[in-house]
Amino acid sequence: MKEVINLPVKNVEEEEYHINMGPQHPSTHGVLRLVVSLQGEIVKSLKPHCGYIHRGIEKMCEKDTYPQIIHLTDRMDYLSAHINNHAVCLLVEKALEVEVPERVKYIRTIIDELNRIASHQLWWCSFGMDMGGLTCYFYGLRDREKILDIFEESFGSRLLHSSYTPGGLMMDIHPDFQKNVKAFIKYFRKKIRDYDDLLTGNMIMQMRTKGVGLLSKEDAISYGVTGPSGRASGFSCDVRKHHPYGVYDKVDFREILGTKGDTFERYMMRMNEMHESMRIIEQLIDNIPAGDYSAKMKAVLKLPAGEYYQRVEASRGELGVYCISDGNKTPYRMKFRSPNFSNLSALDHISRGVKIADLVAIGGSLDYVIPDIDR
Amino acid sequence: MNFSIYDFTSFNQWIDKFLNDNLPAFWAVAVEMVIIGVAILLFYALVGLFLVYAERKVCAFMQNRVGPNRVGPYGFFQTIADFIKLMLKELIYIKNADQLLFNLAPFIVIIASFMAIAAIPFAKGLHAIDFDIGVLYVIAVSSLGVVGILLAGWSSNNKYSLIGAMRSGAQIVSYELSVGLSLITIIILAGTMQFSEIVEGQRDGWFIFKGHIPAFIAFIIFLISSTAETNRGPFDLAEAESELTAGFHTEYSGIKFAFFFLAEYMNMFIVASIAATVFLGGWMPFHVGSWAGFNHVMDFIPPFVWYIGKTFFVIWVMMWFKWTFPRLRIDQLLTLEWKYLLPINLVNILIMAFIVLMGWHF
Amino acid sequence: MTPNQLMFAIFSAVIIVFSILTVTSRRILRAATFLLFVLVATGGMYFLLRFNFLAAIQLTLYAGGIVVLIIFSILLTSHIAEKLEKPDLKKIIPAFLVAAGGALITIATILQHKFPVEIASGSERTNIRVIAKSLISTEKFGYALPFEVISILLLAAMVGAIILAKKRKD
Amino acid sequence: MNSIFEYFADIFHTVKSLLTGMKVTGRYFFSPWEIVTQQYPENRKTLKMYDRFKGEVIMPHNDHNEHRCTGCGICETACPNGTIEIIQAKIDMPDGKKKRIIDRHIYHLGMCTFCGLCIKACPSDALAWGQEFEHAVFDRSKLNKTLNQPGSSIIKDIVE
Repeated sequence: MKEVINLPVKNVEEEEYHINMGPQHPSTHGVLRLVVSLQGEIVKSLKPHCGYIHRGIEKMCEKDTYPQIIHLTDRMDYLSAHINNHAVCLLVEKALEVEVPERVKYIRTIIDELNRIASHQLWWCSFGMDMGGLTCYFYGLRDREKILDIFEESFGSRLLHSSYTPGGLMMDIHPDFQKNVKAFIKYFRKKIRDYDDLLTGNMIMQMRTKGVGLLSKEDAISYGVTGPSGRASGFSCDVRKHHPYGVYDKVDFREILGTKGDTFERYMMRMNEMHESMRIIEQLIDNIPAGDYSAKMKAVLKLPAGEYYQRVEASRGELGVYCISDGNKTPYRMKFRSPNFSNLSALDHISRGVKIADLVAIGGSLDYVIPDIDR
Repeated sequence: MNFSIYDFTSFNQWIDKFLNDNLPAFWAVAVEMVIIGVAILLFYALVGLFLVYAERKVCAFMQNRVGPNRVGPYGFFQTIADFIKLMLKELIYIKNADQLLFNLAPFIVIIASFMAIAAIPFAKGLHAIDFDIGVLYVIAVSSLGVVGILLAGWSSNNKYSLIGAMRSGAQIVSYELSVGLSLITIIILAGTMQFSEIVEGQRDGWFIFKGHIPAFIAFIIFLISSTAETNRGPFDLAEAESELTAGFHTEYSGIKFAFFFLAEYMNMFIVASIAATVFLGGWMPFHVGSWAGFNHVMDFIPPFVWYIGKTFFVIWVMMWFKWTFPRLRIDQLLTLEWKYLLPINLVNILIMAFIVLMGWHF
Repeated sequence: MTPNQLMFAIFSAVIIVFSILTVTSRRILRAATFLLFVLVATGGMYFLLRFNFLAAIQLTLYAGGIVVLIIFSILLTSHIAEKLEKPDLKKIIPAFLVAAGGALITIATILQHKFPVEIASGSERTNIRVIAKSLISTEKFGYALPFEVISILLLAAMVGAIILAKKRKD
Repeated sequence: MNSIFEYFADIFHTVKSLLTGMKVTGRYFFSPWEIVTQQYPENRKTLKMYDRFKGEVIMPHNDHNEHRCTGCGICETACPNGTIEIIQAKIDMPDGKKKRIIDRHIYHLGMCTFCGLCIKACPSDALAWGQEFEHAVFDRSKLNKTLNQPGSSIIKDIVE
């Protein structure tokens, strides 16, 4: 007998189905596409699809001279633009064996740390937004403006500065720089309490993040997860400590390490890093030595033929610049080891079995910047 | 005719008499219904527009911003501009959607909220229907709105919408319990479900003060669960912006989206008015024991102003919630309801019943 | 025609039209939605009769509860493109005959009853206080015992449902 | 007993943490003087950019409509994006030699990334940063600017 009523037997609870988060989705912070396969609301697996804003920066570097490359690296991880610039500058200086003035080192370190704070502030904004607390966004941006004002006063632009050049700085810091930085730190130490009151201490947020998205130390190492995300798992990977550059060897700061590697630890890493960065700045800001703001460099920089590698601690992890020079004024090959790309690769591993809401929170805690992934 | 802003009863009777004198009975009733309908519709639209503006201003001030300030003085006409824009916007035709249900869903949502507003007393005598089951009626009608959300989510043929609808279903069905139970706590104290009698019972003190701690707990539970029932943050899982883009109304555009939008704000207004009426004395002025002078000054403020003031205070608290807290996860949402709100509520009812039995309330 | 008669006509028309649509619609969620209209219109009918309590309960339980539950389960199980198969004539005819027979019996029974022309003033009967008192009264015509029995039954059903749901997991 | 205590401790901590959060937003709600928004078109008159603000590349001219650009083209090569285009003209010098001078210094603002390499590279300090930031136009071709003003000439003391 033929069944008359063919009641559908498909059950969404049991059936696995896919949703495309992105390329246009509020929680992917850019044009990243995550193909998430779900069972009900549980994430079974996900596949990141990158490359929506691939601009060929590595290839473009091959036709640019070394000072010109600087302004391209700004546009990878635009939130830690200065730190990216620093990597290329250090690479060129290392290859040319130029000793940069002490003043430059101090200024670069201070600016890097300011940049790190600004980047973490923006991360805090967007993490709060991912969790659904929209007010966080405005508090974070409000305080970030102060840093951007400091940058603008000295270097003329707010986000992409290109103010480092191989051998030094494009221009000296503004006479008010020290005063403003000190004022900012005083201001931010007060305002960061808002952050803790609003989000860190909030029970809803803690319940949503504690024990979610666990990344073990072994996995962090094998996926190459660096920066605050890696350190949350206990992977001691701070380039500033292990391979100091700038004046990091002269300042006293803590490498903050977590143990559990869940979303909350990754959150706390960045919150603590902001405090730590402020400590570093406080130690340096009064001791900037007088001197030239740039070493004497040749008009045309030609790196001796060979291979060079330089790493720095960007705000999201270890940024490596690998360069093969054939002795010309342009590099033969330039390769960036961007932190976000490696951090993103762990997303599938740590978000299996969590809910969609947790996936968004984990994504926020990994803090990926899509232009850095796609380059 | 004796018109007074303190008592609309005689005004209403005058209209009724006027119509019945001049028209046959059937048409008198019909005209009365039309007048009430138009009045409520106007009020509905105005309050909806104002609430959208108020929400933007409130959240702006909480976020160190100015908020809308371009259209009209202090951006007061911003929502009207938005409304015109939404009216003129193209209604996107969703190819594989179930057109009938897709178009029906916003109406179900808005009709449900429209029906609920009929039973709310705005001031003395300003009351469309005074049911003897007023509170139960409002609970019953407001439970219809979820059907619209479920239909919208399913018929859009969009996975985000479907997830949003499923979340919303689980959420509203479970939080209705808490809303009902927390109202029952006060019904025990008031001894009636009729709104006019509930308000009248608060002449000598609002129920939130009369009922000691249980009434206060019931008020808090009502605030939390009604925030959840109206799908507002931090319980806005059905439209969780950062997870599901816009949840159940992802595919809606133009005026159909405006219906959802308006209904959300009106639902907020309705639950706030219920909270104001049941817990905070409705249009009753605030009186303190034997301070005759103070009480007299309070009496001078018209009842409608009292009602609107209390309602907007509750709405402001709900906005405060939304712009402070991060969103809950679906399992936490259900844990909150079934593990915390419901047991506390049940115990609370028992305590309240005990207090009423012993006559310990004021 | 009085307003009440007009409303009665509207409600009856809604009930009849949407009942037919409910059984003839081949999209299952549409059928559920039409059922919602039928139940809401029935609730309206109760309001018309001034059975306010019953009307509110009708809205809460049937429209707000059962239909939501039905829609919710349809949401979980069916896809938007699915349509029920068209039933063949062999099955329509007996179904129609059974339905018509049932309707005939009901109508015949109703017509036997003589309806009083006046609406009973009935404030006593529909008063919410009376309903509440008789619900918890232990005297004659009191419903305390059935009320408790039903609550035990519901509790048992709930426990059973939880056990069933738990079993399926492992 | 312990679990009951925990249950209520949980509620207490949650409520406390939520109230702490509400205190923050509530405080800002009642302190409108902390608003940080700049009301842009209204504050145009008082809005002052920092001295070093990189708005656009300009070529300063003095009162006699003279600039310092020799048209050497170093900025053109220094630019990573091809933003600058130098069009040279040849003029006859009094001593009979032909000399190349600048005809048009074309600056494509739409392509500029404001890296400042052209300004740094210029040997005669002819280029500088302008403070203008309202660059929005309806037509993209308006972004192609000629930096040297019509009829301008080079300041005499600039030696190539």
